[in-house]
Amino acid sequence: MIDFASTPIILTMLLGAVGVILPIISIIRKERGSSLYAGIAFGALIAAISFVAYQILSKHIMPAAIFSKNVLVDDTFGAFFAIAMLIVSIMTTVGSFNYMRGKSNPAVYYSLILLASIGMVLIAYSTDLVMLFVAWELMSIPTYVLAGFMKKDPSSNEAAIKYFLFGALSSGIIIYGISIAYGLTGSTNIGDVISGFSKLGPDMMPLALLAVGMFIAGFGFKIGLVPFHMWLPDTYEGSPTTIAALLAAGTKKAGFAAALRVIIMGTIALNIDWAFALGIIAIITMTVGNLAAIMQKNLTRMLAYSSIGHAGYILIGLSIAPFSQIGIQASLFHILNHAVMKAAAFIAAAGIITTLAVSHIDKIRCLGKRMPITSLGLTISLLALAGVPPLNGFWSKLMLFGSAINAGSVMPWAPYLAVAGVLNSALSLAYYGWIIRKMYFEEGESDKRVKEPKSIIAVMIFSIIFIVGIGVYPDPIIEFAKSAVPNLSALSTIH
Amino acid sequence: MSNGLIDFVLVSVALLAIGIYGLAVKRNAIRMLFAIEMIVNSANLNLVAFARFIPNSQGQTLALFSIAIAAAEVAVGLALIIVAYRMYKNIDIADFRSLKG
Amino acid sequence: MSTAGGIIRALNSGVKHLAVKRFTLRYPEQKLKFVGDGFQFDPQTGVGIAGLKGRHILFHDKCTGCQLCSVACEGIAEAIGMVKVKETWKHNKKAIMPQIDYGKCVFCGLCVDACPFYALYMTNDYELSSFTKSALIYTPSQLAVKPNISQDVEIKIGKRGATHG
Amino acid sequence: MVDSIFLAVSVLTIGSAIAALEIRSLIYGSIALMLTLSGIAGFFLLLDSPFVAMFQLSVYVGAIAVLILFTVMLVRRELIFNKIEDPRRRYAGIGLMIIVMLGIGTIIIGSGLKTMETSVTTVDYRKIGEDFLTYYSPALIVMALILTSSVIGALALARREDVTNEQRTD
Amino acid sequence: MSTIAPEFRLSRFIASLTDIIFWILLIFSIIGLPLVFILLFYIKLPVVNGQLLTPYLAMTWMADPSRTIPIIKSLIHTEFFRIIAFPGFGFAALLAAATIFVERKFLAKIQLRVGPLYCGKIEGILQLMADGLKLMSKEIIIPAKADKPIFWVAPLLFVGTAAALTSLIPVAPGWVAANPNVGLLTVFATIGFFPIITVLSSWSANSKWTFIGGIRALHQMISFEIPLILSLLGIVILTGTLNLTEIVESQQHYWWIVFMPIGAIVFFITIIAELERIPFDLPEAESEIVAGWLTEFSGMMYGLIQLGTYLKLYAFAGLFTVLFLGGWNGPMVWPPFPQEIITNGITIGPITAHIPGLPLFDQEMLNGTLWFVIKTVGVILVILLPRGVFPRIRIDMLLHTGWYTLIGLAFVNIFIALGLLYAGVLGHGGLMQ
Amino acid sequence: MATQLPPGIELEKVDDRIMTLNVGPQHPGSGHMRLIIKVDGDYIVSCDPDPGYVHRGEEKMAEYRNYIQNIPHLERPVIHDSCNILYPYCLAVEDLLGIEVPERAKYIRVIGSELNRCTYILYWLAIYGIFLGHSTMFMWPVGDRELFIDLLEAMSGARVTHAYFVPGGVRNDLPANFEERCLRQVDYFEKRLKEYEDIFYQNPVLKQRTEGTGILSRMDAIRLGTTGSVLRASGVDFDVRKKEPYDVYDNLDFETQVLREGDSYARSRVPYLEMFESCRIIKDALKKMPKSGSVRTKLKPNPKGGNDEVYRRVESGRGSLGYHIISNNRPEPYRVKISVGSFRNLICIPYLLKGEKLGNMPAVYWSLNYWPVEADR
Repeated sequence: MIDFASTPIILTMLLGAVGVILPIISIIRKERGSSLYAGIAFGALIAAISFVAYQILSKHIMPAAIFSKNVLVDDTFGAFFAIAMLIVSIMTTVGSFNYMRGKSNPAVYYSLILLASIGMVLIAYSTDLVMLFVAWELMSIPTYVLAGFMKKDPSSNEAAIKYFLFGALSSGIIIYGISIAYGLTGSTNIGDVISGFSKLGPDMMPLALLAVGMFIAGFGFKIGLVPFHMWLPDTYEGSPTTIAALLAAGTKKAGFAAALRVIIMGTIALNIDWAFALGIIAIITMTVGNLAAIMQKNLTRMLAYSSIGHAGYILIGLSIAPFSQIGIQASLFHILNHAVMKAAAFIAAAGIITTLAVSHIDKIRCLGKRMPITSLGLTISLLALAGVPPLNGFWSKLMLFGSAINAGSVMPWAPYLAVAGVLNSALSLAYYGWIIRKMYFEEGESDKRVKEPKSIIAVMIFSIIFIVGIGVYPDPIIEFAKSAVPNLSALSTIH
Repeated sequence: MSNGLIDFVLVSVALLAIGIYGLAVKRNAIRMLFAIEMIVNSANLNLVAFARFIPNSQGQTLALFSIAIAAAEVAVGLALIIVAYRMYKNIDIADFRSLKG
Repeated sequence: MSTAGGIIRALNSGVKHLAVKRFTLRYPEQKLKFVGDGFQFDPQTGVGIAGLKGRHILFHDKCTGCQLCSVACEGIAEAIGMVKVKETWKHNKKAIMPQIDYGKCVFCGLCVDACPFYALYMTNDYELSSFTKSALIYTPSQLAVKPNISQDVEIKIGKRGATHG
Repeated sequence: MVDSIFLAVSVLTIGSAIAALEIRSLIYGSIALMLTLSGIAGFFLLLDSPFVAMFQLSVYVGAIAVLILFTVMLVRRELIFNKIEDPRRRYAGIGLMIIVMLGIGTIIIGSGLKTMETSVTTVDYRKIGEDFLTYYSPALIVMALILTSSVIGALALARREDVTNEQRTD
Repeated sequence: MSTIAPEFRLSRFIASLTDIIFWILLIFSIIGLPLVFILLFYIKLPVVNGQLLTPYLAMTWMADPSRTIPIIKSLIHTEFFRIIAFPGFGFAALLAAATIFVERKFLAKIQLRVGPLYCGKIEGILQLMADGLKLMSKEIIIPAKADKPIFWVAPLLFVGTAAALTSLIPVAPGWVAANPNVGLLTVFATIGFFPIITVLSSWSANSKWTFIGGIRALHQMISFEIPLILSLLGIVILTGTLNLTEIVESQQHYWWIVFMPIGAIVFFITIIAELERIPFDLPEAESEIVAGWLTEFSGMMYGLIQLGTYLKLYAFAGLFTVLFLGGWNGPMVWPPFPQEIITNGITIGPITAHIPGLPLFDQEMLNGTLWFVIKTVGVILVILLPRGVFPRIRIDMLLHTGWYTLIGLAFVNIFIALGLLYAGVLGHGGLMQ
Repeated sequence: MATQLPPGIELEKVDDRIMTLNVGPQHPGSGHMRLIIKVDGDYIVSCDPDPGYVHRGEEKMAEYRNYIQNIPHLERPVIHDSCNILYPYCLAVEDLLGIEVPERAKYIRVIGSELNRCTYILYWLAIYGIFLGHSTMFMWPVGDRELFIDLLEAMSGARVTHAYFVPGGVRNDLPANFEERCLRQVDYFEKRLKEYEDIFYQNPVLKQRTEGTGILSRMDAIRLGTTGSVLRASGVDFDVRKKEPYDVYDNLDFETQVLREGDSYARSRVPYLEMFESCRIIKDALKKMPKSGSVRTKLKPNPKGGNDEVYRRVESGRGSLGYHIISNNRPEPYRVKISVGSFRNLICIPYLLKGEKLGNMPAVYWSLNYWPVEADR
């Protein structure tokens, strides 16, 4: 039996209760305005994140564990992701204050954000395939609805249908993989599955590989790895822009959490040379994402391709994981950084779209004068995404590429990952800089200042402080990421 | 019982393949939903077959979860399809052309 | 709670009626009793005598062939035609008498009102169905027959409801 | 006896699965999908898991099939005939299907699954309930949240806001 | 003379009869008799007890109870008999037929009418047969643009599903056509088929009235399935089993209606709604939508639907009896079979017939069946009563009832059951072991 | 190629949500008319009544028949309220021809009219019951109607088409011991009527179903020109028997039943309450009636009207019913115009049904006390 006082259960109870109560309030009070629901959701998320922070600071939780006898484990790995996901959810919620004004069903919107964030948090905490799958679905199903939430907008609906079809396919593939893993080992607990995998005879090995391949494919859909990425730009462009922030910064990172829990451990147990394949995928993913991003004229679409590219960067850390502890640490750090950066960028885009109703890059000329704070936030986050030195993106990229070069002693091809990453970063600076140039250095039709939404300003200020602050003083986060890395060398001694 | 485990697993693989075929070929949103249902069902069949032959109850439990989740997924998917139909008067996703890419 | 009370009251009312006598008239076995021998008319006072407006009866010894009934019917149903009869009467020189088509007759009884000689009355006979339309045309000789009918059931009102019996 | 039943059920399942995708009328396609799902339930019965079989029937046939039929009937009658798809994509799809079938099939046939022993003991459905309430209890809570989110999400999506029910004039 | 009713002449009738008899005799003697002889020549007649089994001997055996009763007894205990005749279809159809007659007379009594009167001399007891004959002889009309395969199959599927539902009802100890371990879940799964059949048949007829009726039926069945399932969860919690026979056995001392009257009321209202009976007969509301989803059915297809409806009525009433009223449990009122007949045989005048294999049914089974039938008929009568008392309700009232009132009450019932369990009133050490 | 439409004609915009239902003429819930109903889901978007299926030209036919021969014809439109539809005709013709009606005949006419009002309302109530799916409420009124039909048959000799009222009185005197029989049956009927309360009018299911549906406000009822029970259910105290008393109604003791809600329930309850008043009138009239005397003024054969026109109206089962007769020195009337309550209540149907649920259609439609045959004449 699980301890009902553990962090994930308390988070589930808190956010779930608020998420269920919100629509009921809307039925009873018949209130059309959205601020009440946004306030409640914001309060719940703040309570949740402060609870997690309290647990971490008071050192009540155990260090990163690989598996437990329960479906959930209360460890630092989960807490790290919980912090990241909850930050993204809070940014989305605050960013939606303005976006949702006057739209229908605000209570359902915020309730679904809360439920989806429970799913994202629980994925990181789960140590059982059933729990992982169920949490995966709790993350997916609300986001299907959220992506299609603008019912009058054809593009939102199209985005949602594509997202739904690929998401449902990915969950189908995942459950097929789970079924094979269960069939081979007779258990659904990840620890039992791994130890069962390591005891398999050679005749069962192809099946185990099939299962791991299905996991990679299934999670890869959500992460946006290259052969499975075709739905992603459409969905990010079409869905409400705040929701695109949630998808890009939240669900994608939850996919990485699931991948870290399942794929890496599973493949280590199988003791196969899978790292090269992941490295290839990483290079292709980042190259495709960045090359496609250059050609985009639409701000959100460009950010979507950029997030594909960043999936490639994060994958570098995963591909060198078994030989370098620092690789996973760097991946975790970049996951947190990228979550904040991308969420900030998308919410800035949402602010631009709601106030000026433009998303084409040519239309945002002279934005620096019209919306100074939003464009400052967008600039900072874009520079951080590109990895410009004093910002947080620089440190995490540095750690990623550095670990790749470090791993060159074991894997001779690993430094090429770093080379590809640096080249791609340079490439990305081109289109990020293009946007910055449009905003600040080109003459537009008007340079009259427009009133910026307060909620967007709040998010921007928070993200500027976060990005610059971590860029200046990254040590505590790096320490935290270090403590969240599971001890993989202990794992490889199973067999 | 005279059927081996492998028979059931082979049927499940056939269903999986048919589902993938449907997803690859069909562009009608409801048909694609059918194909996804087939994939999920093939996984369920696998789970129950393994649970019968291992034997323990976890496979059946997971199958129950999977069935219920599929119901939730279908509800959301059909709602999206109905909204799409109201907008486009069509449910062929090849005809959804508001996003270029 | 008033809803539940109302539902119980309604159910109680339904169940209570299981004990009430059935009102249905079992028609072919039972036949309703009527007032008098049928509708008649007194041309002297100009007032009719109450009774059922059923099939007519024609008194051949009183009919003069004056066609007043036929004229009265002309604007209403055109059911009455005057036909030759073989028998000869002193007061009926033309030897014509009414023949009534019950496929057309509406049983208003205005022909009875029109007859000044007490020759045409109505009777309690109302079972006139036939397989053919031609069988519904009653010749003067058929109209002269006094119907033989037994009608004996009345509405009886008792403690447990009204019945026919 | 069991073999013939197995054969019949698998022919029904796979045949109706193909029919569900290929038959022209979408209504008949849904009926064929229903048959596929019922065939899966039949497999579950063959596997001595009546609880899952009945659950499959009540959820898939009692709820999902009704939803699908309802949706198919809501979209207009002329549209239930789908367009003939591009033959090239069709051949590619058939090729993909054959690759998947042969690839996974050879892996499975080559693996040790065929030596897996048949055990006479079956799992009682009470064990499933025990599992639900002990080991998987957090998953059950999350499951409840999933169903809630799908219900409120589907309602928010499918409800029409342009038609109000208060059309009265006075 | 008129052509509609030709005159009857006895002489012509007798002439035609003799004509037919002559031809039958001629054909039989020319073709039939040689065939019989050829067959008898080639077939090897079996030898039983040292005697050649000639047709004559076989016929004498058929009249000998000491030989036929064991055969009948072995037949009774086959699966075939159970499914077709006793606890299965035949029994259910018989009770359903009786229900139709009772309903008509009962309703007529409330409405101060007479009801069926002429057919079958005694209060119109054969009216149902006459109606069935009429339906069978009527033409089946299929709308021109109907979807014919579905339109044809839907009534058959409806009857089949209803019959499947009846086969799950345990009638007496050990007497049930199908006894799955997860019986209650099977009941839910079977009920789930009705909405699909309804909506498919309504769609296939290609008529607006049937479609509106079918959609209404769909709404009604789907929204009442949830309280139906929830109202029975209390029993499942308290008994810890899904098997219907075990649920009946758990009620030897107390019926569940004593502890869970709210659940019983909710279940009762939901079965009225699932059966589409007044006041929940919106799918067939004749003043609004002609006859709802039955509009286009005619002839024997309509008859099949009616048969299915009444089988469903029996099945739900039986379910209510099994779940809440203790099923076959009741004091022993059936007289025991006299022992002398088994040992000494029956003495009729000078002849004493020794009949092995008696009695055909044991006393418990007959007593159980008696109590089951009495309770079920009582439930059916209570189901029929609202038809005479209430008007039809509206769709929004129906959905409000289903989603708010009944689901809320069902949850109250579940909490009552849990409370009884944790308070120790029931379960281990409580009133029932 | 789309065909060119003539100018001014537009095709209706196709919306697949809107479904057009033809309720009638071959529909169990329509009567002899058609309601073209457009529904959006279960809500009625528009309702277009299409009467005229049973138009017989009674008004034109009346111009070719003399004043007596018109009697069996003019009662045809409402055969189950045939005394009341003849009543204003007789009053008008009496005015035209200058005929005095004997006192006893006036009382007999009032009794006949009230008995017939009860049969009409019972018939209407029976159909209202079966429209709402309450089959007992169909059987009981139809059975109890038999009491009045028997009384009317004893009076006039016919069960439905009485042809009993004539200009100058009634056609025949009451039969012997009619008073006693009538009192007995009316008393029993009043007892039966009280039974209707429990099973129908106080039934919570019926109340929920009809209360608040199809509300016709007081001003709307007056503005739309409704009459009869529809008007009285909306809170307007108007009854021809009280406001313009004819024959002996001013001598009799009765009240007008008025309800204020104006919904279907009130509209269905006003006729029910009026049946009690009818019973009261019958009993009072039987008491006050002269025990003997002439019942019919003898007319000349083929009477001719002067150059005159007359309008008289009475309160029928469906509201005020008036005859406007013009004569020009001939045995036949020059023009007969019948103003009926049904046709005046018909205008409410599109007004009340718009936005209503389809399930309320029968409840609202039949509560309007509309008889298609009378409206078509």
